[in-house]
Amino acid sequence: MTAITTQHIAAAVSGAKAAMGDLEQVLNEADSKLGDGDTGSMLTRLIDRLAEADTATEPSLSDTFSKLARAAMGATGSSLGTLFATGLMTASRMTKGREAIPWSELAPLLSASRDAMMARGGAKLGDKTVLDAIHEVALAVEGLNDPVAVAQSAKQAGQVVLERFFNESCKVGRARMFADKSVGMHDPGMLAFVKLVDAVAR
Amino acid sequence: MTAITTQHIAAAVSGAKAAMGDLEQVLNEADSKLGDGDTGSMLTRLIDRLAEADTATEPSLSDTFSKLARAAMGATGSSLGTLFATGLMTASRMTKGREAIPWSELAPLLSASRDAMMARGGAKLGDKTVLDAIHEVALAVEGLNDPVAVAQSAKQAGQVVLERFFNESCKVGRARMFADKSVGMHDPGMLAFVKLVDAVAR
Amino acid sequence: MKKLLNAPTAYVDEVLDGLTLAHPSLVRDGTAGRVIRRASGIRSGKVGIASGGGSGHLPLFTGYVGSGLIDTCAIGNVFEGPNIDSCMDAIRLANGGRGVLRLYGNYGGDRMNFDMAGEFLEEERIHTTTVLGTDDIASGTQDERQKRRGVAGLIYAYKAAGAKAEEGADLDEVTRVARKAVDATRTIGVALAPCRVPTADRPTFSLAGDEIEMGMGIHGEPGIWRDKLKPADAVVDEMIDRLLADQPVTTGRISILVNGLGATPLEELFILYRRAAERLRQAKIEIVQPLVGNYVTSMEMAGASISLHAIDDELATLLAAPADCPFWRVP
Amino acid sequence: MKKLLNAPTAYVDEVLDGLTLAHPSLVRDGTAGRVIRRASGIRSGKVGIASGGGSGHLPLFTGYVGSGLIDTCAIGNVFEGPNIDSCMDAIRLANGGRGVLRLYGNYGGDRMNFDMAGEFLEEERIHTTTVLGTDDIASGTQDERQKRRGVAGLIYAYKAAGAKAEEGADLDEVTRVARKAVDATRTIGVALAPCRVPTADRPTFSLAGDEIEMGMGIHGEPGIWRDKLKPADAVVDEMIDRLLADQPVTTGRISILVNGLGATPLEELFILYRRAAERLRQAKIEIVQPLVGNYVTSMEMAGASISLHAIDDELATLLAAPADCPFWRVP
Ligand SMILES: Nc1ncnc2c1ncn2[C@@H]1O[C@H](COP(=O)(O)OP(=O)(O)O)[C@@H](O)[C@H]1O
Ligand SMILES: Nc1ncnc2c1ncn2[C@@H]1O[C@H](COP(=O)(O)OP(=O)(O)O)[C@@H](O)[C@H]1O
Ligand SMILES: [Mg+2]
Ligand SMILES: [Mg+2]
Ligand SMILES: [Mg+2]
Ligand SMILES: [Mg+2]
Repeated sequence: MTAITTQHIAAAVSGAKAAMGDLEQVLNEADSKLGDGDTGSMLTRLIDRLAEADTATEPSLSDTFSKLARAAMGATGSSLGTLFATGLMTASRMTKGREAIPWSELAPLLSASRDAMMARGGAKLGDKTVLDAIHEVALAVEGLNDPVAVAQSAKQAGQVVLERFFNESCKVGRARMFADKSVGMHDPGMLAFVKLVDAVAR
Repeated sequence: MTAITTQHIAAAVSGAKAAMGDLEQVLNEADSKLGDGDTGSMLTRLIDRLAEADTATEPSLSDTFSKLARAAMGATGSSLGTLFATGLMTASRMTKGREAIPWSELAPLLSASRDAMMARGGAKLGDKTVLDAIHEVALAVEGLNDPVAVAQSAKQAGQVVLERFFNESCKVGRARMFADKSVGMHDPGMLAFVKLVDAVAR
Repeated sequence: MKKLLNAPTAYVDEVLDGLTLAHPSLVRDGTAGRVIRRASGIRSGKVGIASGGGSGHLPLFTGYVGSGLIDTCAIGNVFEGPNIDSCMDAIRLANGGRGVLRLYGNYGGDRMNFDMAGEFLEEERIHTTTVLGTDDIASGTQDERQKRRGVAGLIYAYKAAGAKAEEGADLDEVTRVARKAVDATRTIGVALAPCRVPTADRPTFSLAGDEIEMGMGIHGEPGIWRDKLKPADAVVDEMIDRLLADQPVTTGRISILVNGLGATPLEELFILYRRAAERLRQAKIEIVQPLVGNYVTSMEMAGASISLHAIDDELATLLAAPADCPFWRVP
Repeated sequence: MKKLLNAPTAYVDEVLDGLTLAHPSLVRDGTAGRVIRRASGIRSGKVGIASGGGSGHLPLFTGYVGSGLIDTCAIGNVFEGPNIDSCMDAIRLANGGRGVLRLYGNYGGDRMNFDMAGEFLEEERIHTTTVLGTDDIASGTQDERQKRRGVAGLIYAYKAAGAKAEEGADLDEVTRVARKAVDATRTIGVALAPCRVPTADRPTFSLAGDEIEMGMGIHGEPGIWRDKLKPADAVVDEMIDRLLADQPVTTGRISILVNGLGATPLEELFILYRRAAERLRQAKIEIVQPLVGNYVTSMEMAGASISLHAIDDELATLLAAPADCPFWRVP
C-alpha cells in the first residue's frame, strides 16, 4: 500500500506547474471581476518557486513542506499566496519526523491547514473563499486510504463546491460590499484550488 | 453699383459663423493628420468673437477691420488665427477713412494681406498654406467689380487651389519633415479659407 | 493597454532600481531587495515607521521614505502585499531602539504578512504597534469602518506619524497620532479607465468609452455606481457630499488631496480642485496645505480621488512640520 | 478619451483657477487673466524672464513660474500660442527695469505673437531679447537646427537663465546662458497613445493597440517611425543613440530628464531611467541631477521623452543653483 512521500509532493508541484500555463490568465480574469486581476500571475510565480525548490534530498515530509512553505513565502505577499504558505507550514508541523504518511492522513492535514488559514486570514467557512474548497475536499477524502479513490473524490468535491458557491455571494474583502456582483461567478481562490486539485489528481 | 461696406463685412462674419458649425470638426480632423487637431475649434472661437464684436456703428471700413482684428487677436495666439488677425490689420490700414470701397479693390486688399501674412509668418507661396489660397482668390477677383462675379470667381479659385495642392507636400512647420505624409490631403488653413469663402460667397 | 517595460516579471525590480538610481536618498535593502529605506539609515533613538504594500502605486509606498515621513517600506509585486521576509526586514531596518510603528493599508495580504513578521520578530524584542489606513469610504459602511481599505489618505497618516517621530516622541505617541490622522481622513475615488497588471493579458476591469465608476478601489475593485461621464463639477460635488456625509468636519479646517490615479492629466486635477475648493468655501471649511497631483496611483488607471483630512491644532502642526522625500516636501 | 471637465471652452480658465488656488505663489494676471506671474511680483533690478505657450502641457509652462526660474508666463488655449495681449502683459509684468528675456518654444503662433508684442511694446522702451527652445531632434535635421521645436528640454533653459537672472546678471548674460542651455540640450519622444484637444471630438492621432511612434511631437505631430511596441530597453537604447549622435557629449557630464507625456505611470519612467543611466554609464558620461517624472506633458498622451542636457562647469553651477516652483525645486 502506497503512502504520501516527498516524491508525491514533488510530482504534485510539477503537475501544478504544468497546469498553470493554461490557468494563469483564467485566474487573472476571475480575479479581475471583483479583485485586482492578479491571482493567476501570482500563483504562477509561486508555483514556479515551489518547483525550483529542490526537495529531493529532504529527510522528511516535514522538511519538504517547510522548504516549500519558505519558497511560497518568498514568492509573494498576496492574500492567497500567504494563506497557501500558511497551509504548507501547518502541514510541515503535522508531519515532523515522518518520511511518509498514509493517504488517510491527507484529510486531517487539509483540515488542520484550513483551520490555520482561517486563523490567519480571519475568514469563515461559507464566505466563498479558497477555504470552502479545502474544506470540501478534506471532507471528501476523509477515511480514504487508496490514492485513486482519494484523487477521484477530491476532484468530485472540487466540482461540487464550485457549483454550490457559484450563485452565492462573497462575504470577505471589498467584494462583500458588492455582494450581488459576486453572484454568478467563481471565487478566484476557490477556482484555483479546485483546478490545481484537478491537475494534481490526474 | 454696390460697394463693400461695413454691412457686407458683418454679413460675411455671420455667414462664416453659420458655416463653422459643420466645419469645426472637419478642420480639426484635417489638422490632426499633420498638426495638433485644433484648427476648427480655434476658428470657431475666433469667428464667434468676430460675431460678438459690434461693428454696426463703426465710422469707417478701416475701423470695422480694426475692431475685428483686435477681436481676432484676443481670441487666439495660434498660427492661423494670428495670420488672420494680421490680414485684418492690413485691411484696416488700407481702408483708412473710407466708408466703402468698390469690389474691384478686394483683390489689392487680399494681396496686401497676403504679403503682410508672409512677412509675419515667414512662409512663401507654394508652401501649401493658407497663403496659397488667399493668393489664388486674389488673382481670381482681380479687376472684377460685380459682387456676383467676384463671388463666383472666388469660389471657383478656391476649388482650383485645393485641387492643385492636394498632391503637393507641405513645406513649412514640422510637416515639412514628413513631406510625404502631407501628400494627398488638404492643408487645414487652406481648406478653412476656401470653405469660408464658399460660405461667405453664397 | 501598452506598457513600456521589459520582462513583466522583472517589472518591480527594474522600477526599484530606477527609483533608487534617480533618488539616492532611497536605497534598496532587505534579503530580496524589496525594502526601500532612507540612505541615512534610522536615527538611533527615533521611533521608526515601517510601511509596505504592493507595487504599482508610485509614489506610494516607497516614494514616501524620507525625513518627517516613513523610514522603511516593504514592497511586494504589483498589487500583492510584501512578503514576510520583506516585512521583517522593513521592521528591523526601522528599529532605532525605541520601537517601530507598522503603518500600512488595510489589505489582507499586507496584514497577514506584517502580522507573521511580527510573530517571527517577537524573540528579537522589537516593540511594535500597528495602525492601518482605512480611508476609502466606498470600501465599507460606517459601522464597519475598521474593514475599510487604505488608499490615498494614507499619506496624511505618514505625515502625522512621521512628524511626531521626528520630534522625538515615543512609540505610543507616534501610534496615537497615526491613528488620529487615519480617523480624520476620508477618501473616495472615481475611475475613468483601467490599468493592467504587467503579467496579466487584460485590464483589471472594463468601462465603456463614455462611462465612469464612482467609488472604485485602487486595484479596480467595484465601486458604488457606474454611469455616463458627467461634468467635472457634478462629479466633484458628489464626491465632496459623500465625504462630508461620512465625516462632518467639526474642526472647520481640512487639508485636501486631489489625487490623480495615474493617467489623468494635471489639468483635470486642477479643474476638480477648483470646484472642490469652491464647495468647501461654501461650507465654511478652511483649506490648509492642499495637495493636487499624482500622490497615490494605480499605474495607468485614469481617474482621481479626493481625500479630506480634517485637522485640529495638533494635526495642523504635524502637517506643517518639515518633511522631505522625493515626492512630497514641506519646507 | 474621457475627460473630467465642464465646458470644453472653459477648460483653460478653470485649469488656471485651480492651479492658482492650489498654489498661491502663482497668480493670474493680464487683461484676459492669461498670464501667470509670481505672487511676489518682479524684483526691481532683476532681469525678467517671460515665457509662454499653449495650454495642455502642465507643469509646462505656467508651473515653472518661481524663484530661480521664470517670472511670467503667457498662456494660450490648448495647443494654441498665447495671444498678443497676453504676450505683452507677460513681458511688461516681467520687467524689473533691467530688461526681459523672452524664452519660449519655437512654434509659429508663439513666435508671431511674441514678435508682435515686442513691436507694440517698442515705445515702452522695455529692452527685450529672445531665445527659442529647439531641443526636439525629430522636428528638424541637424542643418536646420534653428527650425526645430522646443519640447521638454526647455526647462533646462528656464533653469539656467533663471539662475543667472537671480544672480543679478544683466540681460546679455542671461540671454547668453539661455542660448547656451538650449544649445546643450536635445530631446526625443516616443508616443504610445494620443490625447484629445478638449474641443475636438477625436484624438490628435491614432495608433494601433500594439504600436508606438518614435519622435512624435508634443502635439501629436508625426515622428520618425511607427512600429510594434518594443521592450523598454530597446526603446531607450534607440533614443539615447539618436540623442548622442545628434550631440556628442564632449563635457562628459549631463543632466537627464526622463519625462512622462501624461498618462504613462512613474513606474515605467523609472524602468526607462534605469536603462538610460546604464547606457550613459557605459558611455562614461556622468549623470548630474537626473529628473524623472511628468515635467512637460500633452494632457493624457501616453509615452515619454528623454532629454540630455550636456553641462560644463557654468551650466552645472546654474543647474545646481536654488530654484523653487510648485513642480521643480532645487534646494
Ligand atoms: N482572508 C481570507 N481568507 C481566506 N481566503 C482569502 C482571504 N483573502 C483572500 N482569500 C482568497 O484569495 C483569493 C484572492 O487571491 P489573490 O488575488 O492572490 O490575492 P489578493 O487579494 O492579495 O490580490 C480570493 O479569491 C480568496 O479565495
Ligand atoms: N508660417 C505660416 N505661414 C502661413 N500659414 C501658416 C503658417 N503657419 C501655419 N499656417 C497655416 O495655419 C494652419 C494651421 O493653423 P492652426 O491649426 O490654427 O495653427 P497651429 O499650428 O498653431 O495649431 C496651417 O494649415 C497653415 O495653413
Ligand atoms: Mg488578487
Ligand atoms: Mg493646429
Ligand atoms: Mg493582489
Ligand atoms: Mg495649435
